[in-house]
Amino acid sequence: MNIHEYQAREILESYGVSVPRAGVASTPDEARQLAVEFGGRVAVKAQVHAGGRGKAGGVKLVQAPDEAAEAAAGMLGTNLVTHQTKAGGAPVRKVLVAELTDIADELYVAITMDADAKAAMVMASSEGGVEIEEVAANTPNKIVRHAVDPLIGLSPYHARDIAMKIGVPTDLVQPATGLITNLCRVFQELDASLVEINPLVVTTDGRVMALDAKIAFEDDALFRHREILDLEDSEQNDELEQKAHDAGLAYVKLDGGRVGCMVNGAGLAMATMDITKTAGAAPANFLDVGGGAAEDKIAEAFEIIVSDDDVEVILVNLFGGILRCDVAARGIVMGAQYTGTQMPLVVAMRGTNANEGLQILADAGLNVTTVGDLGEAATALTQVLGADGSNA
Amino acid sequence: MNIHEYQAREILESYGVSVPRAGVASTPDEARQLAVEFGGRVAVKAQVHAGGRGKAGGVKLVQAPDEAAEAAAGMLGTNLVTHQTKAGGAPVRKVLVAELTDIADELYVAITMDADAKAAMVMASSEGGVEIEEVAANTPNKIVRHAVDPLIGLSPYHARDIAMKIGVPTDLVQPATGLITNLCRVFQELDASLVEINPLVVTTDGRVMALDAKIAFEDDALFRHREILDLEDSEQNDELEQKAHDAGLAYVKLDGGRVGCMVNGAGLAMATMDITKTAGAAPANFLDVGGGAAEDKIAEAFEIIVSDDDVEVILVNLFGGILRCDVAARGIVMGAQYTGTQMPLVVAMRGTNANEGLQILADAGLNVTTVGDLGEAATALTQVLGADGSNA
Amino acid sequence: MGILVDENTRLLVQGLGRDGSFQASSCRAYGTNMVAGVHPRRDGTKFEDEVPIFETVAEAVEATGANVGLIFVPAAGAADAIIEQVDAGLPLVVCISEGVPVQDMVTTLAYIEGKSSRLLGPNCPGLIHPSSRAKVGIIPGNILSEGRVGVVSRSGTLTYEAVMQLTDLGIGQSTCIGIGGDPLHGTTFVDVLEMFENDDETDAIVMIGEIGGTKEQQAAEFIKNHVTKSVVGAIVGQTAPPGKRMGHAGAVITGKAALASEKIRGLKEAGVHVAESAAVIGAKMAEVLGR
Amino acid sequence: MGILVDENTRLLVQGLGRDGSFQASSCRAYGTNMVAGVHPRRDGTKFEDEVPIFETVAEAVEATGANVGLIFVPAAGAADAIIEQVDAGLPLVVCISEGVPVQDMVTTLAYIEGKSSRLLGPNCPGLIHPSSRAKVGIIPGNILSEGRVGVVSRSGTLTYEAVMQLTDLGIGQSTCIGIGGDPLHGTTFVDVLEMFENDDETDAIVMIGEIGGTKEQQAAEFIKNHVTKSVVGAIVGQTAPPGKRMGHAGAVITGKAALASEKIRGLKEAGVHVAESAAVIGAKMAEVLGR
Repeated sequence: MNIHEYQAREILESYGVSVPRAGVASTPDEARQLAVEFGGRVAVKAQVHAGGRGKAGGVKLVQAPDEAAEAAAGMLGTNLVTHQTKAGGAPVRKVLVAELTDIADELYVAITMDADAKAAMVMASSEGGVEIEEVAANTPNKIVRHAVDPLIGLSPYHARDIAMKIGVPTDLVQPATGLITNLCRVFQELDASLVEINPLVVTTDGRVMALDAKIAFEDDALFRHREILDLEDSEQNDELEQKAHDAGLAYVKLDGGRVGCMVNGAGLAMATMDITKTAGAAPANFLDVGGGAAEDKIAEAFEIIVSDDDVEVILVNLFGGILRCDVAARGIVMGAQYTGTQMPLVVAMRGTNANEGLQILADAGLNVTTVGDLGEAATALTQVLGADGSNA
Repeated sequence: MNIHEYQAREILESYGVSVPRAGVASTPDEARQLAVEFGGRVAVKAQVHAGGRGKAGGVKLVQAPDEAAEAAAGMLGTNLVTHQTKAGGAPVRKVLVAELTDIADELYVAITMDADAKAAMVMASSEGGVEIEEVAANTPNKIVRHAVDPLIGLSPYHARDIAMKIGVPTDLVQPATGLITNLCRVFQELDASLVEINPLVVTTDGRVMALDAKIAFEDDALFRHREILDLEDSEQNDELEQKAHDAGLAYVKLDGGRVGCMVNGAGLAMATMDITKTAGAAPANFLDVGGGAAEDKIAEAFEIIVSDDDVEVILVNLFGGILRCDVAARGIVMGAQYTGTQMPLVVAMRGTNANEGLQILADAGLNVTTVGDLGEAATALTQVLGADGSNA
Repeated sequence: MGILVDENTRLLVQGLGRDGSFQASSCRAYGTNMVAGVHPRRDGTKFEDEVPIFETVAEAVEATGANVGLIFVPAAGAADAIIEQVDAGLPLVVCISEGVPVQDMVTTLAYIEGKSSRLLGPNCPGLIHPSSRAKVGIIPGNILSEGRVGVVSRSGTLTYEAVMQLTDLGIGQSTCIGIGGDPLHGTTFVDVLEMFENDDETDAIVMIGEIGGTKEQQAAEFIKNHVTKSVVGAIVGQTAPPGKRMGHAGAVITGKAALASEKIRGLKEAGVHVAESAAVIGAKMAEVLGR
Repeated sequence: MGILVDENTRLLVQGLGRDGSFQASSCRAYGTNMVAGVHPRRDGTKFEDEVPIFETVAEAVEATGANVGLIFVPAAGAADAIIEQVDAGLPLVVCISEGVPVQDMVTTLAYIEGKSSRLLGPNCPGLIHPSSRAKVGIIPGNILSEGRVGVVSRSGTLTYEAVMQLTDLGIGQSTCIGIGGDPLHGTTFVDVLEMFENDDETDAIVMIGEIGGTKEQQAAEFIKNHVTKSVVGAIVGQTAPPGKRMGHAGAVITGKAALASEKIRGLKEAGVHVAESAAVIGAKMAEVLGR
C-alpha cells in the first residue's frame, strides 16, 4: 500500500526524523498562507502516488506567496501524468508546501526487504536526488548495503558507518546516525515494504534532513496497523484494481491487452498471461482469485474482468486445490447472470471437483469453450479471437 | 524506580490490558463522586509504594459513595504503615477508587528479569491473591515459569500455554493469552524490572482482568524513558535516599546502625558494612560513590551521611581505580567544611593517588584515624565507638 | 523412500478449520498416515472419528510420535505455529498459510536457523510422494502418477499444471514439491535440487520459477556446479509489468535480475532445458527423456 | 602465559574520554601493549603520541592486529560497542562501562552466543596478569605481585582489597579477574574457575562473591565436581537488607538463594575455605597454603 509524501513526512516527523517545515494545502489560498508562514520561498509539490513529478511539472520552486498560490492553482484539480502514472495520470487533490532549504549535498538512503539476506536491507548512497536504479546501473560501487540483524536491529555503529560511507560531514555524522536508525524503526515497527529518502540533504546551515520521503507498506501486515489503513487514498489507484482490492482479490490491470484472465494461483495466473502471447494476443489483467474463494468472490472477480472495456474474451484457468471448481463455476455463473455478458469464455478446469464445475457451466448455457490444458487454451483463444489474432 | 498502583494501571490500560474501571481521588469528595460513577460498590486503595496494604488498613471495600468518602478520609493525609514500609510509614496523598468485580478465581502472573536464563521470565500461578513467595515456599510446583526468547519475544503459543496451565477457563484462554502477551510488551518496551499482576482475576461474568498491578522500572534504562521519570513520586522515598539518588549516588539507608559508610565500589561497600559487625556495631547505610565521582559529588555524599541522625562515626574506605583518592579527599574536606562536622572519621585509602588523598585529609585538620586495610578499620572502629562497641 | 515424506511419514495437522479439515481429509484419503490434529478447544476429540486432536503441538508429538507438521492456521498466527512446531522438534514443518507478514518470517527464519527442523513454505502447496501415497499439503493426488521425475516449483496451481502434463504424457513423478511464493521462505530451490540429485528415485527434474528475486539464479549456479541429472525449467511472468506484485508476495520485478528473461538466460547457461512456455513443460521433459 | 591476557596481548581501547584516557594510560604504564584506540572524530590522531586512533573497531583491528578490546564508552552505547568489537572478531572483549540497561545485555548476550568472542563484564574492573605486565582494565597495577594465586570476583574495589591482603602477606597472584556486578554478564565464575583449574601458573584460587542471583551456587557446584585446586571464598552483603539494590544491579536479595548465608553454605559444602569476612581473605589463603 502506498501513501502520499505528506503522510510519509508526518510519520517520519513522529519518529524524530528531521524534515523541512511544511504543510498541506487543498486550495491555492491555503498554499499562499503556508508560503507566508514559511517566509515566501517554498516548494509546491503535487501529492500523487507516482515518481517523476519534477519532470512532469508536479514540483515548483517559488519565491513568494502569490507564486505559491499560482503554482498550487496549476496543479490542484488536474491529473498529473508522469512516467510512472497510467496514461490518464493521477488526480492532484492536495499539494505539499514546504520551506526551501539551502542544500549543500544530496544523499540517498532507503530500507527495503531483501529476500537473499532474509532481512531488512539499508541501501545508501552519496548520489542522492537521482533515481537509485541509475546509480545502481552506472556506479554500483557508490551504493552501500547493510542487512539489519533480526535480533539486535540496526546497530548504531552500523548506522554511523553508513553515514560516514555516504559522505555525511564529520560533524553531522551523529544526527545522521540517529536519522538512519529512526528510518529503520519506521520500517520495522510499521511493517513497511519501502522507506526511501531521496534526497537526504545536508543543508548549508549544517543540518541533515529528509527532503523527500516515500513509504510503502507490506499489504500482508496491514491487519495489525489499522491506523495506516486510514491513510489510504483509493482515488490514486486504478478503479478496477481498487475494486478487486476491496474484494480481497489479487488483480493487476495491464495496458494493451484484450484477454481477461481469471485464474487461481499466482504462478498459474502468470503462465496463463504468458500463454496469450502464443495466441498472438496480450493479457488485459493478472488475476488470482486465491485459495479458498467463495462463490460471491468469484462472481465479483468475474464482474471486474467483464467491466474492463479492453476485454473481449475471458480465459478461465482453474486448478482445484483449496479452491473447489464447483464453487468457482457457480460464482462464474452468478457473475455472468448479474452482468448479462455474452462474452466468449475459454475455460480450463482441473483438480478438485473439476467435472462438477464444467457441468455447472454447461448447464448455465454460457458461451464456453472447454479446454483440457494450457496448450489447448492457446489454440482455443486463437480461434475465438479470429484467424488473425496478431491484430489483437 | 517504583510507581503507584494507579499509574501502573494507566500504563496497563494503554497497552490493552483489561483493568477494572477506576479513578484517582485526592479528597474524600472526589472519592465519593467516583464511587457514584461506578455504582457505589468500590474498593478504596491507599496509593503508597509498599505492599501489605490490605492488612494495614490501606484497602477498604465499601458499598456506597458515603462509605467511600469516609474510607478515603481515613487514609488521605495519614502515613500508612505496612510490613514493607519504614517504621514511620508512607504518606497517602491519593487513593484509587475502583469498581468492585465479582471474582470467580484469583490467579497470578508476573514478569521479571532472570539472570540465569539471561532473559525476561514469565512467572504465573493458579494461586493468586497471596504473596508469590509463600506459593514458592509451600507449593513450588504451582508456579509456571517461561523464559522469553530474545529474538521472537513471548510467542502467543507460550502465552496460551501459560494461561492454560494456571487454570484460566477454556473460553477465556484467548483474552488471557492477549493479556499476558501485552504484559510482556510493557516489560520489554518500557524496560521494566517487574510487572506483577496479583491477583489476575477471572470474574463471574466471564472476563479476565488485572485487579492489582505493580510495575517497577530498571533504573539503568530510565534515560531512554523520560516519560516514566515524570511518574516518580519522590515523597514515597526515604529522604536521604532521595537526596542521594538526585546526586547520582548509590545509597541505601539501613535501620539500626550508627556507622556511616562511604565507599567506592559496591562490593567493597558491602564488605565495609559487614566489617562493622566485627567491631560489634552495625552500618547506618550502604553508599557507593561510584567510579568517576568528582569532588562535589563526594562532598554531597559526605553531607548525606552526616545529616543522618543515626550516624556517630564515619568509615571511609576508598580504593582508587577510576576514582582518584586525591579527588575524593578534596570532596570530603569540602563536605566537612560545609557541614562543620566534628564527627570522627576512620579512613582507609588505597590505590590511585592514595598518599596524596591521605595528605589532603591530614592537612585539613579533620578528626581522622587512618587505617591500612579492612581489618585495621574494624579495630579502629571499636576504639572510636568505645570499649563496649556492642552497645551500639 | 521419498526425499522428505514417504511411508514413514506420521502427519500432524495444525489448524482444522474449514479448509484445513478439507485438506487433511484429502491427505488421508490419498493414503497419508495422519496421526494427530492440533486445534484450540478440540482437545480430546477426534478428526474423522479416528485421529486424536490435541490442544498443543508438544502434546500431540509426545502422544503420537508425529514427524511431519502441516500448518493451515490463518496468516496472522502462522509464524507462531511454525515456531511451536519447531520447538516441538518436528523434523519437517510444512506451512500452507498465505499472507504471512514478511517481518514475521524474518524473525522466524532466524529463529529456526541452527535448529533441527526443516521448513517448507509458507504460502506453498506442500509436497507429495506418489509411490508411498504420502501427501502433505494440498496438491491434488489424482493428477500424479508414480515415476522418476522430481518436480519443484514456487507456484501451487502451476505445479499441478506441469504435473498433469507429465502424467498425460505417461511420465510419472518421484516427489513433487512446492517451495512457495513468498520472498522469504524456508526450503529453497537449491535445497530441493540437492535432494533430487541425491535421490535414487529421481532421474530428471522439473523446476518452475517465476519473476522476482534471484532464487532461480542461485538455482542455476547450483545446477551448473552440482547437478548431473537433466533439468527442465520454466519461468513464468514474461508478460508481467515491472513494480507490480503478481499475486505472490515474491513475484515483483524490482530490477533487472528479477525479470523472466534474465532468469531464463541464467538457467540456459547452466544447461537447463528451458520450456518456451508453461504449456510445454511436459513436452520438453518428454523430449529430454527421449520419449 | 596468562589465562586470558599476557605478553601476546595487543590491546585496543574504545572510548578515550577523560576516564578512558586515564585508564588506557595506566594500562600502558603498567606495560600493556596498547596497539590501537577507537574514538569518534579522532581518526588519524595518536594516543599519547604513539598509539594510532581509528574511527571504527574494524579499521583498528585490520590495521593493528589487536586481539583484546577494552570498552570505556558510556552505558547507553556500551552494548553497541560490545557488538562492534564482537563483529570485528576480537577474541576477548572487556567492558568496564557501568549501568548498561539489562535488556541491552539480553540481546547482546544472545547475539554473542555461538560467536568466537568472549565477553568479560560489563560493569567489571577487567583483568590483570602481573608476570607479563598485561593489564586490561582498571585494576591498580601497583598492588599486585607475581605469584600463583588466581583471583576472581564480582566486585571491583573489593578485588583490590583482597589482592592487597595477598600481596601484603607475600602471596603473589597469577591472574586477577573481575567478572562484574551486573546480573547479566559474559564470563562467569564457572568460566574463570575452569580456566584457573587448567592454568599451569595457578596453584590456588580466591573467589569473591556477593548477595543476589545464584552464580555462587553454580560456582560451588562446579568446584565440587571439577576443581582440584584449593579455593578460598568470601561472600559480602551479610548485613544487606532484602529487596534493596546494593549498588551493583545484580546485588539484590530477591529470595532465599540470594542470601549471603546461603551462598556461604553452598561454598562450604563444595569444600571451599570461606573467609569469615572480607578482611581476612589473605589470611585465609595463607592458612590454606600453610604459610
